[in-house]
Amino acid sequence: MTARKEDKLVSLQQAAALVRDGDTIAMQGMGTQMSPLALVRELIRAGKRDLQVAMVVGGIGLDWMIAAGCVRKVMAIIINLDEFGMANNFRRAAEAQKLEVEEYTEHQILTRLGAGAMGLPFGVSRSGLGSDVIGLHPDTTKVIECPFTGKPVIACRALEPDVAILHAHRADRFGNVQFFPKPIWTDVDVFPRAAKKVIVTVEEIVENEEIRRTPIHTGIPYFKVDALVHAPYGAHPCSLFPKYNFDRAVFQRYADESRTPEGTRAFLDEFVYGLKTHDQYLAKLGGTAALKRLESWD
Amino acid sequence: MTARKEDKLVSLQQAAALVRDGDTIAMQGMGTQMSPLALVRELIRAGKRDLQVAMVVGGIGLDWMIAAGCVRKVMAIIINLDEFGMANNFRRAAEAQKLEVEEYTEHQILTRLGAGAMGLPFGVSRSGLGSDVIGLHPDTTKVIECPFTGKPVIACRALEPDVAILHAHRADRFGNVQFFPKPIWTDVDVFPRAAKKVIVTVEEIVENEEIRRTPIHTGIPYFKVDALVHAPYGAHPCSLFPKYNFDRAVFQRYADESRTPEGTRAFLDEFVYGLKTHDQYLAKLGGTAALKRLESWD
Amino acid sequence: MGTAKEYTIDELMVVTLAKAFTSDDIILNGTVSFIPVSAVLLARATHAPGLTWVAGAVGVDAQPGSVIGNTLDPTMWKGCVMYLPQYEDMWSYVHRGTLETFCIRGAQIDQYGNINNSIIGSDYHKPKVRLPGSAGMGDMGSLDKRVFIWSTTHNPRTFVKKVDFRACVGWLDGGGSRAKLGLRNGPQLVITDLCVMDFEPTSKRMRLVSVHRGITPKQVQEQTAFELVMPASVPETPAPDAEYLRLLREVVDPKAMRKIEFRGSATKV
Amino acid sequence: MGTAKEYTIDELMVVTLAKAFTSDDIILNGTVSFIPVSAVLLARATHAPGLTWVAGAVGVDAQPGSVIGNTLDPTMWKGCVMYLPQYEDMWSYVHRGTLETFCIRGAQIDQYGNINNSIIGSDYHKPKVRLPGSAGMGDMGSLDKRVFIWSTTHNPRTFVKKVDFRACVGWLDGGGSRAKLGLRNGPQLVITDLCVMDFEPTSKRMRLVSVHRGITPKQVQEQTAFELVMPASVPETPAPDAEYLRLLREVVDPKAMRKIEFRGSATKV
Repeated sequence: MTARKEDKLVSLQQAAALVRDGDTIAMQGMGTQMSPLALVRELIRAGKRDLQVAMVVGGIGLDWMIAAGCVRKVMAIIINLDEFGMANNFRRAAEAQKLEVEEYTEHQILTRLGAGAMGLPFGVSRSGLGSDVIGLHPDTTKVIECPFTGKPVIACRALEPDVAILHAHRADRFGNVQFFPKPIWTDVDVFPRAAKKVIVTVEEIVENEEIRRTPIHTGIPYFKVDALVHAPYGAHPCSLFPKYNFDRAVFQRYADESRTPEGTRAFLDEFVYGLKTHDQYLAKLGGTAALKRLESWD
Repeated sequence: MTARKEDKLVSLQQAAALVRDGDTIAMQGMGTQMSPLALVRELIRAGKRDLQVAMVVGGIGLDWMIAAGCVRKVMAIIINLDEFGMANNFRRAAEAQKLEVEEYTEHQILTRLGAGAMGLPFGVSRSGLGSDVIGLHPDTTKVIECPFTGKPVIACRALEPDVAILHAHRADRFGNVQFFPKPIWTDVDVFPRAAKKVIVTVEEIVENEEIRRTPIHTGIPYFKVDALVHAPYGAHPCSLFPKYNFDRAVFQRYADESRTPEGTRAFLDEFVYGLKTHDQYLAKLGGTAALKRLESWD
Repeated sequence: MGTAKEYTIDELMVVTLAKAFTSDDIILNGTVSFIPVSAVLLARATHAPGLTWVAGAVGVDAQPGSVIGNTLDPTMWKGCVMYLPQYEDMWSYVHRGTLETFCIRGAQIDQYGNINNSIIGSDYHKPKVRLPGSAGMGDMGSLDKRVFIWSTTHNPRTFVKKVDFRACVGWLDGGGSRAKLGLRNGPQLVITDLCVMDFEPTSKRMRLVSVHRGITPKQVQEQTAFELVMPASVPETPAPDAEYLRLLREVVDPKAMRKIEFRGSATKV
Repeated sequence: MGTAKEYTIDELMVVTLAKAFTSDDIILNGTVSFIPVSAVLLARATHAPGLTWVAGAVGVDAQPGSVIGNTLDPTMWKGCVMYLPQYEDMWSYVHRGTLETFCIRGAQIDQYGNINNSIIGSDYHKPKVRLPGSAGMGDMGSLDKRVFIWSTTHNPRTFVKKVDFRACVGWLDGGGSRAKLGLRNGPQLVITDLCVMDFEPTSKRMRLVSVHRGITPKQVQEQTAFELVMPASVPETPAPDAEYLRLLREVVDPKAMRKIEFRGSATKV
């Protein structure tokens, strides 16, 4: 989809409505960093089903979505809570065979998305040669020979997600999205280019003039953004470097409570289902003033 | 080559000595922009021979090198002087069959260099399908079928140049190279990653601490840089946005004089052979104070 | 809005091209493209304020005010919202079809809109004339672009029956040959110093649409080495609106950089 | 420099790994890698000042002072000279072999240094235990890295004869099988809570190098499900130098974040 230069600012609810049951979603995130979790909570409340989620590193948001029954398939390289341990709902769902797990090496899934971004039917990688990851999904990764040297490489089939969802530092209303620093992580770099629709939540909405004063920080141009949501601390409990760190207390609590399905349910009731809006979520955490405690990085 | 964290600052002469006759050089440059022309002048004075030059857009520096007899083969998508017209020495050499011209589409040559940078034997593109560019060099570009969809794509064989030569805004002595703004052009982005050796000339040498204060601007890490040269106005007569514009007068003079081999020779005698060092070159132009006139962009 | 009585061919070409652009277009430009860039700035200042222009394929939605230096020049990025990194971002948006509109000129253009700017002669490796090279047109022809062709040298040497080297893929051999290769879009319009042409929808042969003031269809055919599809009646190219002309002359290209394009043209501007 | 009398296994592991690094190494680290990151900082503070570390695969030559948060965390990029863009820059330096050293742990490690962190069970699609996934190890195993393996759970469940799923390619089936596939380098050293091991050069089977204080070769073999190559005499792992220990405790990892790695370990630290 190509988006015109017009006001893209919508509510979290309106943005979530762009995601349809069965969609393939490319979702930004690392273990504890930069993930559009305000939007994830809204997708859960909206009761999305049968989503196919492509990530590099799946974390707390994906584990919530799996627990809430939103997800049919995950494509990722690892799913865990980083130093807080296992993603227990992912583990349980996979072991119960209620979740399809399409495991890739990092460069394989990036090559799939990169080919999608480039409008090419496939891309090539050497990553994973000789491993059992090759052969897991022959319809998307296949060993072929270089037509010049005969060397084996892995053809990775293009992946064009229906929607990319991201959280960023700031944007103007047209959807010129800025990052500080500018795209380092692959998800911020490749996901929006690969996806058909792009939804971005941001900490701050700024004037177009401010963007034109600082084009060096713009990572996604407005013509690639379909919907924009103002969601301060929208990555919480994940971090948004350099603005705020991840919330160790919430992570630890989820790591503990998610050991059982019941504990997970109680957590989701309290932090997701029990709150109708992102404002209520922030209020529950003591408001943005209280969240300033997360600004320390030591 | 992997370079250690040590002082890389050398003279123009020492840097030129890293380029050997017969080498494949990836050379930064556009019609009128950002090209390591101080180094090019030194390579000409040093009498390099049989070079194979890979560029995206070849311009004035390449035309000098061809006129001086340094070049056996060019790989590029276009070679001209932008609004100043033809690159006459390129034209004459090609018409006299004294120069091998390996013409690519832009995405093909980038895919060749990108595969080289990635350590992959080839990459794929769709650019040029149906054109006569396909078939010009079957040993480096070949139509193959996507193993998943059967769609035709162009396999582009990896190109790993022996040396990349670039001009940049500033660096510390270890070779952490910064650009303002950070790499936009493909040559600055891909060439140093694809090449075995990297030589960078810069406007300014700064302290390592200054680089650590501003990592957002660093485009090439020290471990990829083999030699660094301090050469203010080192891109002249090309521009180095945003520091200085191209020198319209010198471009026009070269465009006029290069209409004949004799005119070219006179130009090279005056601007290249007749000056032993970059300092002499700057002095000839009236010194850096006089060159401040190029700081206007209107 | 009245139409102008006095105008030059360069002005007519810019205004005619500008009118072909809409607010839905996303246009990037290459080197020595003064006519397209002037047309983009003019369209944006008039009927197509939402048009997206990526200046020199880098400066997204740039606002340089007027045509300042050369068209690939960083000066033209002024006021942009983003510096588009070329290797990944620009090329993905080009490959993927997001950046869909591109303007091309060349040394040879054939009846199906295939273009050559590489060599003149029968053997690529022994060229009679070595031209600068295909540059971006070699990409854009195969990458599903809506291509607008302009030429300031409408004569039989430029408008040839068959290009000596097919650097830029137009409608290939006409008919369904382009679609058969899986390529979308293709050449839309040809604006020259003599006339405006498009492509007959079935055969994809070049077709005369209108002739510039003082030029006859017969003259156009004489200056074209292949047979044009010739409608029963060919109107005169509409004269530029007075306000478009004023904006072009006073705001968009006050230095008349566009006239650089007429080097080597028989048409004096 | 004297050696320390009092030290814990986590300290011994960090110092031993640090001593394996040199100023020529370019090391990038992944998630939950407190022992390797401590070892990198320690090596750089002592015998290998020129060592290049790319913190969390982003922060080139970062200088965070000490292990602050988790090892993929932006806090660790502090004082770096460059934020390495992942998609193109990091992966090209990894694919190309410029970033050549990587440290890996996993749920299962076999006698040839192949590693599994994906599933336990005989059918990938019906796992008995679903593990987090292969993450970077799936790449690094095939991309010519010098791999250093660490484990804080040296027992027969971790050190298995054959991994249930070969996520990370080590020496494959031993002998020349890795080289035959065209892969350079491979696993170098295995540092566990019981011992240090390397790989016998011809067979590529895991070989005992030294045992930690109080551990016997027999105990190591009992905790290993495959037969180790056992030299005639196996020395004790050298005790850490006092200065290394001091730097580790006071400067590099004063919060002892490295102990997080011992969750689930039989070795108490």
